Amino acid sequence: MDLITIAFYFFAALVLGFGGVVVLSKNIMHTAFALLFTFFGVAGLYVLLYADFLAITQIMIYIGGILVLIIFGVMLTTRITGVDVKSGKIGKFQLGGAIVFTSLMAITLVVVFSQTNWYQAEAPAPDSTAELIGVSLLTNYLLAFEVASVLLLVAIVGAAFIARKKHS
Amino acid sequence: MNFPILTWITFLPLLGMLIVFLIPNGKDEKAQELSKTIIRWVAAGITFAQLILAFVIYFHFDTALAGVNDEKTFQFVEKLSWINAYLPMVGNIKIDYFLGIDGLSVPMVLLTALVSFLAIFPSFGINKAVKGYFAMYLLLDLGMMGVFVSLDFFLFYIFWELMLLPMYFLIGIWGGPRREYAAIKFFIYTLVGSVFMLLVMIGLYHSTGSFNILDMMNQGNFVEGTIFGGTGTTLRYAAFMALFIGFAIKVPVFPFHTWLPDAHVEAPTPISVILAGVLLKMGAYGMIRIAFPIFPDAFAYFQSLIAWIGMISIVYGALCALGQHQVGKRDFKKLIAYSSVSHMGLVILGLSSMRPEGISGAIFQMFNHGTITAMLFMIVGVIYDRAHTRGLDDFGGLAKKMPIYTGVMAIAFFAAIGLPGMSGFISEVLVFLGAFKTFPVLTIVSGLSIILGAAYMLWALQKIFFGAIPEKWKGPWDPTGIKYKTDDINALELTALLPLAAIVIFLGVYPNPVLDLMTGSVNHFIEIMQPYLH
Amino acid sequence: MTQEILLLLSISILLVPLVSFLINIFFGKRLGRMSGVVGTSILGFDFILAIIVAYSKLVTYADLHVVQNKFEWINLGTYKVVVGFGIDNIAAIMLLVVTLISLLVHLFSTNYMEGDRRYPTFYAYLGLFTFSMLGIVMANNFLLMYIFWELVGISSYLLIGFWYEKDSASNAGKKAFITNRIGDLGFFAGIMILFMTYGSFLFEDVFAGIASGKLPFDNPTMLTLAGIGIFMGAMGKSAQWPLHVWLPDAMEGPTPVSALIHAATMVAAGVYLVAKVFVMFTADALTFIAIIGTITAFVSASIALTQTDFKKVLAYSTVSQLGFMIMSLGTGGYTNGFFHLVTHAWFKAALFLAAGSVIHAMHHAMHHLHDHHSDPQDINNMGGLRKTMPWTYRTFLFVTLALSGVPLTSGFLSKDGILAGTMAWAHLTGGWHWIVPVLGFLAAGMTAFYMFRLTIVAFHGEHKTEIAKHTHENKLPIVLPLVVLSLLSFWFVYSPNPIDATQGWFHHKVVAPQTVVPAAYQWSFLMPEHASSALVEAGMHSTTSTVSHGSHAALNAYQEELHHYHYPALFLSVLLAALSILLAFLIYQYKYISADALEKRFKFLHTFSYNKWYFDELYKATAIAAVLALSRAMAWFDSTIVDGIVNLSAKVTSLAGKLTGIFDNVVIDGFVNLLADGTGYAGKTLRKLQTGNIQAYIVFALVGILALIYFFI
Amino acid sequence: MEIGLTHYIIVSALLFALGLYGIVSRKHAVMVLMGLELILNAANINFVAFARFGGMNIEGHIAAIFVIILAAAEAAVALAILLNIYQHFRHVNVDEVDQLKE
Repeated sequence: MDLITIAFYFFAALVLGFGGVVVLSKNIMHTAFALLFTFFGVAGLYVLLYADFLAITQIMIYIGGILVLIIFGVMLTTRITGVDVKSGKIGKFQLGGAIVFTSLMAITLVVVFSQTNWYQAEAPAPDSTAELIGVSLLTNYLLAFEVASVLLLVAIVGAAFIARKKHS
Repeated sequence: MNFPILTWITFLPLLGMLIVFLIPNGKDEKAQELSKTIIRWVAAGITFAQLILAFVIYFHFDTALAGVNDEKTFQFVEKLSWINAYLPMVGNIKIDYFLGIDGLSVPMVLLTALVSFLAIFPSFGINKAVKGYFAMYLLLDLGMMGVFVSLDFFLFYIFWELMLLPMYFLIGIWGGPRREYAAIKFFIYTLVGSVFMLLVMIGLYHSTGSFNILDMMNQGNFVEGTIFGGTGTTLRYAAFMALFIGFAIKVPVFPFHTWLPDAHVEAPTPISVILAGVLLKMGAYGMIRIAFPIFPDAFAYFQSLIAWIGMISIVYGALCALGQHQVGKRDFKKLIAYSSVSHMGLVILGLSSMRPEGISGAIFQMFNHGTITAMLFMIVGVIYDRAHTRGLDDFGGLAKKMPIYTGVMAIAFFAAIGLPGMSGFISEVLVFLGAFKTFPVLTIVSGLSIILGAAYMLWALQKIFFGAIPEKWKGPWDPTGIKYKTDDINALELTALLPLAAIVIFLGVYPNPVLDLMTGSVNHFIEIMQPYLH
Repeated sequence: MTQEILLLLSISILLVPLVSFLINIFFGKRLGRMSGVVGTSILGFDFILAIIVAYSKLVTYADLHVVQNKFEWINLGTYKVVVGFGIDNIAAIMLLVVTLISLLVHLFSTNYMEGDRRYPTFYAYLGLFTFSMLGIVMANNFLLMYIFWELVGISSYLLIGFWYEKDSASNAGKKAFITNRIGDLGFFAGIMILFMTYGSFLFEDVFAGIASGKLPFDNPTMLTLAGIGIFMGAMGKSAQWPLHVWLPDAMEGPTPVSALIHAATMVAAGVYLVAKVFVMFTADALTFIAIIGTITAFVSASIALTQTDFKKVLAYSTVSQLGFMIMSLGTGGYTNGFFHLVTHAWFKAALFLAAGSVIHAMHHAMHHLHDHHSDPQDINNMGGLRKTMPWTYRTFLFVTLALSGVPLTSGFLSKDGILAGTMAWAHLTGGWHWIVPVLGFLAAGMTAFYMFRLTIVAFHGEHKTEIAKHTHENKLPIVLPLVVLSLLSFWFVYSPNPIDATQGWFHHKVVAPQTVVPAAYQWSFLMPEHASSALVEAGMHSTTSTVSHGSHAALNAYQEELHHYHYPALFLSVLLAALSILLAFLIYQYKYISADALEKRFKFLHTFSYNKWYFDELYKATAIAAVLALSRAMAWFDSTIVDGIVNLSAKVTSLAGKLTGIFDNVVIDGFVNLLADGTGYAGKTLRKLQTGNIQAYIVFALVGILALIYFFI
Repeated sequence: MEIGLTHYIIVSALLFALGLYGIVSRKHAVMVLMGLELILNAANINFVAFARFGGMNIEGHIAAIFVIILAAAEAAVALAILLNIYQHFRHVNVDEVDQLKE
C-alpha cells in the first residue's frame, strides 16, 4: 500500500462517511457541517486525480460560497429560537421506498461500473491544469463561459428579486 | 456565401411571430391601441427585412447557373441532414433540410417577399384580434417562402401544409359573412390536392430511395420493378395526373377552381392580395419544379390535355368574369377572381408549350399576375373600406371624386387587360408566341380572352368610375373627417399601390431584370424535357 | 447629317410628346391654364424636328429605302426579340402629317377646351396619343407596331371617354376599344404566324423570309391568312366594314380629338400598316382588302347621305374615305392609296376643326341665349353661318371641294389616282372585279353630294334658329389651323400639274415597293417584268436596301394600264362630282326638288341609310347577345353546376359522415366506451400516485430509470 | 491493488446513491438541497476521474467547472425560493408543499 492508495481510501471514507451523516442526521446543523467535510473529501479526491485547479475551486466555491449560503438558508428558514432545528420525519411507506430503491440504485450502479470495461488511456501527469483550463475557457469554450456568466448574473438578480420582501 | 440567407428569409417571420406574441396587450384602451400599432409595425418591419433579403438574393444571384436538376448550379444551397433514421418495416428514412434556388424559383421568392410586405399595409385596417392576425399572417409568409426555396419533397410538403392552416384561420376568422363556408371549402379543396401529392410522394420515395427532388428528376434513380420504375407505365401516368391535379387545384384551373371565387370574396383584402398574389403561383410552381421534370414521359403523354385545360380555363374564366356583370350580386371581387382563373390559365398554356418563350412567359406571367392582381384587390379594398360594399351597381362616377385613385386603378386595369407598356403584355405575348408554335389553334381560341378581358374590365371601370355619382356617395366618405380626411385614396394605401404600379410599368418597358433571372434555367429545363417530347 | 443623328432625332420626335404627357399628368394641376401653352410649344418643337428628319430622309438619304436601328429587347438565350425604329419615305411623310396636325389641334384646343375642368389632363392625353401614333409610324417591326397600336387604342379610349360623366361618351370609348381589340386579335394572330415561321418581328427579316420561298406551315393559304390577319388590325383601327361601327360613336369625344384621332391620324394607321407590309400580301389577300375597302367606301357614303348630326356626317365620310384608301391599296395602287391618306388627313382635319369651330360658336350662342336643350351639332339648327362665321365658311367650303374631288385641289389628284387604279385593276383581273370601280365611282359621287348638302344646310340660306343668328367667328387659335390646313389642300403642294400627280414630288418619293410574294401567289401584273424570272433576287432587292424610284422604275403591266385609265377616270369622276354638286344645290339651295318629297318617295332607303344600315342593332342582336348569353350561361353553369357538384359531394360526404357516425355510436363507441371505462378505472387508481409530492415523483422516476436499466442490460 | 478508475467511480456511485436518498427521504427543503449537492459532486468526481484515466484531457475539468457554476446558481435561486416558501407557508417541508397536485 503506497501513500496514494492510503490517501484515496482516506478521502473516500471521508466523503462517504460524512455523506452518510449528511443524509441521515436529524440535526440540520450537523448535516451542514458534515457536508463541509464531504466537500473537503471530494477536493482531496480531485487532488489525487491531478485536478489541482478543481480542488481549489471546490474548496473556494463549495465551502466558501455554497455552504455558507446553505447555512444562511438554514438560519433564515428554521426557527432557531425555537427547539425545532431538526428536520421532520416523513412517512414510513415513503421511507421504506426510498431505502429500497436507493440501495437498489447503488447496487446497480456499483455492479455496472465495476463490470464495464472502460476505455482508458495512459497519459503523463500535467504540471498544472490551471493554465490549460484557462486557455480552454477563453478559446474553445468561450461561448459557454459567457453564457455561464450571464446565467450567474441572472441567477443573482433573480434570487434577489424572488427573495425580496413583499409589501402587501 | 456562408450566410444561410435562405433560412433567414424563410424563418424571419417566425422571429416576427415570437416578437408579436411577446408584445403585451395593454390594459386600458390607449395602451391597447399602442400595442396594436406596435404589432402592425413589427410585422411590417419583419416583412420589410425579408424584402431586403430578397433583394440581396436578387443582386447576388448568378444568372449563368441553370439549376433545375443539377445541385451544383443551385445557389445559396443549404443542405443538412434532418431526419436520418432506421424504422422497422419502412426502412431507412432520410430527409434533408435542403434549400436552394434557381431561375425557376427566384422570381417567386422575390414576388413572395414583395407581396407579403405590401399586403401589410391594407392589413393595418384589421382591428379584430390584431395579434392573432399578424401571427397568422407571418406564419403564412413562412409557409409560402418555404415552398419556393425547399428542394426536398418532404420539406416542400411540410411547408405546403404549413401554409394551409393560417390561411384557413385568416379567411375563417377575419373574413366576410360567409367566411366559414369559404374557409372550409378552401381547406378541403387544398387538402384533397395535398393528399394526392402525399401519395405520390411516398411512391416516389419507394422508387428512388430519396426525398430529394433533384434525385427524383434523374430517371436513372428509379429502381427497376418499383412502382414508378420504367418509363411510360400506367402507374407513372396516374402519378403524374395525381400530382397535376394536386397542383392544378391550387392554380386553379377549370374544373377545380370554384373555391377561388368564394375564398376571394370572403377573405379580407390583404388575404385576397396574398391569395391571388402568391398562393396561386404555388400550383404552377409545383408543376415546373416537381410534376413535369419528375415525370417527363407522362408530361409528353398529357401535353395536349394540359394545353386544353389551359385554353378552357382562359376562355371559361373570361366568360365567367363577363357573366358577373349580368348574374349574381355583381361582386367586384368575384369578377377579379374569375379573371385570375383566366390569367392563370395562360400560365398553364405557356407551360404546356414546352418552349423557351412559352415557359419564360408563363413564369413571368406568374410574377406579373402576382403584382397586377395584388393591385386590383388592394384597389377593391380601398373602396370597400369606405363604402362597405363591392357591388358594381353601387358605384359610379368615382373618377370625379377620387382622381388619383382612378389613375392608379386605370394602371391596374390596363395592365390586367394586357396593355403594352405594362408587364402583363410582355408575358401574355411570350406565352402566346410559345404556345402558338406547339398548339396554333388552341392559342388562337385563347386569344379570344384579349377581347373578353377588355370587355369585362372596361365594363367594370365604366360602372365604377364613369357616369354620374350615386346620391349616397355624393358627400365625403367620412363626414367626421377622422378616418378619412380626404375623399381620395390616402397615403398609406398609396404606399402599398405605387411600388406595384411602378414595377408593372417598369417591367412592361424593360422586362429583362426578371426575364434574365429565369432564362438559363428555363432553357436547361427544356433540355431536360426535350428527349421525352414527341 | 449622319444616319445615327437622323435616328437620334427621330427617337427624340417620338419621346418629346411623351414628355408633354408626363409634365401634364404630374404637374397639370400646378400648370393650370399654362398646360395648353406648354403642350403646344412642345409639339411645335416636335414639328420642327419632324421637318428636319423628313427633309433629311427624303432628300439626303433618298437612295436608302430605310434608315433604321435595331436593338435586342428581350433575350431568352436561344431566342431573341429584336426591335427597332426605322424611317422610310412614307414614315417621313407621316411624321410631318402627325406632328403638324397634332400641333394644330393643340393650338386649336387652347381656345376650344378653355374652361374645361380637366384641361391639363386633356393635354396629357393628347401627348400620349401623339407619342403612340409616332411610335406606329416609326416602328420597323411587327411587335413595336402592335405595342403602339394598342397604346393608340388606349389613348383613343381615354380621349373618346374624356367627358366620362356622359354615359354615351364612356360607352363609345368602350365600344371603340373592344371593337379595335377584335381586329387586334387578328393582327396578333398574323404576327404569331409570321414570327413562328420567320423567327423575327422585323419587317425586313419577314419579307426576306417570304422572298426566299419559305411559307408558313408550307402553305400559301397560311400566308394569305397571315396577311388577312394583319389586315384585320387595320380594319379595326381604320374602321373598315364590318368593324366600322365604333368610329361614328367616337364622335362623343371633344371635337379636336375627332379631328386629330378619328379623322387624320389614328384611323389612318390601318392604311399606313397595310402600306408598310404591302409587299407581303398575296393576290387573294389583296382582293380581300380591295373588297372590304370598297364595301366600306360605299356603305358609309350611303349612310352619310342622310345624317343630320354635323360630326356624324363627317365621321361617315371619314370611314368612306378610309375605304377608298384601303380599296386603292387592295387594288395595287400603293402610291395613290398613301397619297390619299396624306391629302385626306389635311382636309378632313380641317373639316373637323371647322366643325369644332361651328360647335364652339353654337355653344357660345346657346350659352348666351340660356338654351341648354338644343343640340349644337344638329345641322337643322344651323343655317346661314356663312354670314356670321366667314373664315370658317371659306375654309370649310374649300376643303369640301377638295373632299369632293374638284380639280385644283389635292383631293382631286389623289381620288382620281385611286379610281384610275381600280379601273386598271379590274381590267387586268377582269370579271366581277369591275364591281370595285363601279361602287368606287358611286361612292365618290355620293361624297360630293353629302358634303355639299352639309355645307348648304349648315352655312347657306337663312338662320334656321335663334342660336345660329347669335354665332360669332372664333378667335385666332381656332381660325389659324383652319387656314393652314386649307392651304395644304391646294394641288401645288404635291404636283405642279393640277391634273396629274405623277409629275409631283410625292409620286417620286413614294414608289410602290416590289412584292416579295412568290409569283405563283401574286398577280402577275404586280410582278416586275424584267425580274419575273429572278423573283427571289427581286424580293431581296426591294426589302433590303434600295428601291429604284422615279420615272426610271421598270414599268410593270399595272402601271401601264394605270396610264391608260388616267383620263377616263379623270373625266368620269369630275363629271360625277359636278353632277352631284349640282343636285345638292338643286335640292337644298334652290329647293327645285323637295327633300321631303324625296324622303317620302324613298322611305325605305332613307330609313335604312338614316339608321346606318342597322349594323349596331344587328351586332347587338347577334354577336354581342351571343357572347353575353354565353357568359351568363357560363357564370350560371359555374355557380350552379360546377359549384353544385362540389357542394353535392360535400353533402354526400357529410351524409356518409352521419351514417358512419351512427355506426360509430353504436358499435365502435360501445367498444371504445368499454376501453374508456377500463382506462378511467385504471386512471382513478393510478391517480392516487399523483400526490403532488416532489419526492414521490422522484421515487417514481427512480423506479423508471431502474426499470430501463434492467431492461437494456 | 492499484487505485484505478473503477475505485473512483464506485465512490461516486455510492455518493450519488446517498444524495439520492437524501433527496427522497428528507423533509426539510434545505436538506433536500444538500442531497442535490451530493449528487452534483458525485457527477463531478466522475467527470474528473474519466478525464484523468481517459488520457488526461481537460474537457472533463471544464465540465466539472460548469457544474460547479450551475450548482452555485442553483443554490442561490433555490434558497431564494425557499425563503419565499417559508414566507408563504411558514415552514419549508417539501412533502407538505403539494400545490402541484391539482
